[in-house]
Amino acid sequence: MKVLYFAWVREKLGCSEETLNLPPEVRTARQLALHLAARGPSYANVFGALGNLNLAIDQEHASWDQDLGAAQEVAFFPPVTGG
Amino acid sequence: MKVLYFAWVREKLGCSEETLNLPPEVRTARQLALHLAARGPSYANVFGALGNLNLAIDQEHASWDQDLGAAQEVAFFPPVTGG
Amino acid sequence: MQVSVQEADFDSAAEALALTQGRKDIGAVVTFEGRVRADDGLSALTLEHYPGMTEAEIARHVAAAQARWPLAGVRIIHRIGRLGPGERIVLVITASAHRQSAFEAAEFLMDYLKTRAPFWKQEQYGDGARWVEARADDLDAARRWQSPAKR
Amino acid sequence: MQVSVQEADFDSAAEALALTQGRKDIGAVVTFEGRVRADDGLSALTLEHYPGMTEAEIARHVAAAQARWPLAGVRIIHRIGRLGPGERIVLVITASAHRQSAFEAAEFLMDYLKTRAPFWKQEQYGDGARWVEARADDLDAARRWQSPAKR
Repeated sequence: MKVLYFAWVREKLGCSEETLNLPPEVRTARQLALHLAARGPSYANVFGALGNLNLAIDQEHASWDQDLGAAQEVAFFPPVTGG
Repeated sequence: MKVLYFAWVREKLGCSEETLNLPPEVRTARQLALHLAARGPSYANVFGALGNLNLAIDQEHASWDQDLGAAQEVAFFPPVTGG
Repeated sequence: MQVSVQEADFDSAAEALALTQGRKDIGAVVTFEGRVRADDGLSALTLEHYPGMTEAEIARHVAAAQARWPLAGVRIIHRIGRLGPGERIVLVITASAHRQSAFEAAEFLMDYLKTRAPFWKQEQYGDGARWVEARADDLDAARRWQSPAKR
Repeated sequence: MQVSVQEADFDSAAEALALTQGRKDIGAVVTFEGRVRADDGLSALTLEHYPGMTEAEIARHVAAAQARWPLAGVRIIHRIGRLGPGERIVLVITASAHRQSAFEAAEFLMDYLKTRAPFWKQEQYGDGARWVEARADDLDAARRWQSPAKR
């Protein structure tokens, strides 16, 4: 699965995109965030609290308890500030 | 006093502007309309019913019972349709 | 110059540029252009107005808008005379720091132009002409600004 | 093309012309331009986005606007990259027979661009940079379109 990071999420992780092989018990976006939080201090810093993070599954806004299903691409980012 | 007519009021009267010397008993816009209605058939046709007429006194929207006071200019016209 | 009543066409982009050039406090520019529609085979529209009162009336509405919203600039042009289908009739530009003020002020000004500025439209068709009648929904639109702000 | 995400500046007048040229059923054209304000000594703004999702997300909002209002045309351009004070960020043009539809659709699209389209702004100042935080009043503005129409 491709995982993308934007804005300060990208900056804090020092990474804009990575490809992960997820264990089968990671089924929802929240479980993916928990899985990522365990990868190291910068991940723990970003994914330790999800209150100011948003996400998209296959390029559509999604909620934390949404099933990842056969998603190809998940993105994590702060609330959007365009316009 | 200068009296102005616009749109179909002007067309029906065949006149866009005239100067009138009003008798002293004509004090309000409604009294002016009644006075005008008595001037002939085309005036009676326009000023016989005031429901679809508007007016301005000295270039400000006014109501029929407003006092003419020392007005220099009164205008009669249909509801506006600009924009 | 904020308000013009003229026969000539206008250039909305040039007007917006003149209003905002060099300004770095403007975050939102709303431009409204009204145009002649060829509804029901209309061949032309002739706009008549009340010289003197028109400018004064519009200036009063501009002052009311400026008192109600923090506007960095306002520009209004209203054409008169004979206009064909597709031609521009009216321009309203509002500039402000934030979009809500610019949008609301532009709508307010259009609603008051429609219901208070002394213009009258006559429509020409193949077989004659008729004076346009005032619309109840324009009066409703203007009336909403008299109640307390909605947001 | 209805939606563009690009580094290059845009010409609002040329876009409005392309959208409306030859049309005689359009009575109202609303153009919204968002610009960079030099608040608090801001020296530049850098806009990042999510390629692919941005275009899809905006297209969903355009489709929602077209389902809700009778629109003759919609054009949206959003810039990305580094922009200085006074520069244009975003363009929304809506064209309709009547002004209410054009105004409401333009506001709707701006509210959704602000709160749903995946763009992120970083502000540069003399002494550093900071990511812009989302504003509660933008969320409130977007939320009003979820309740039944007000007028």
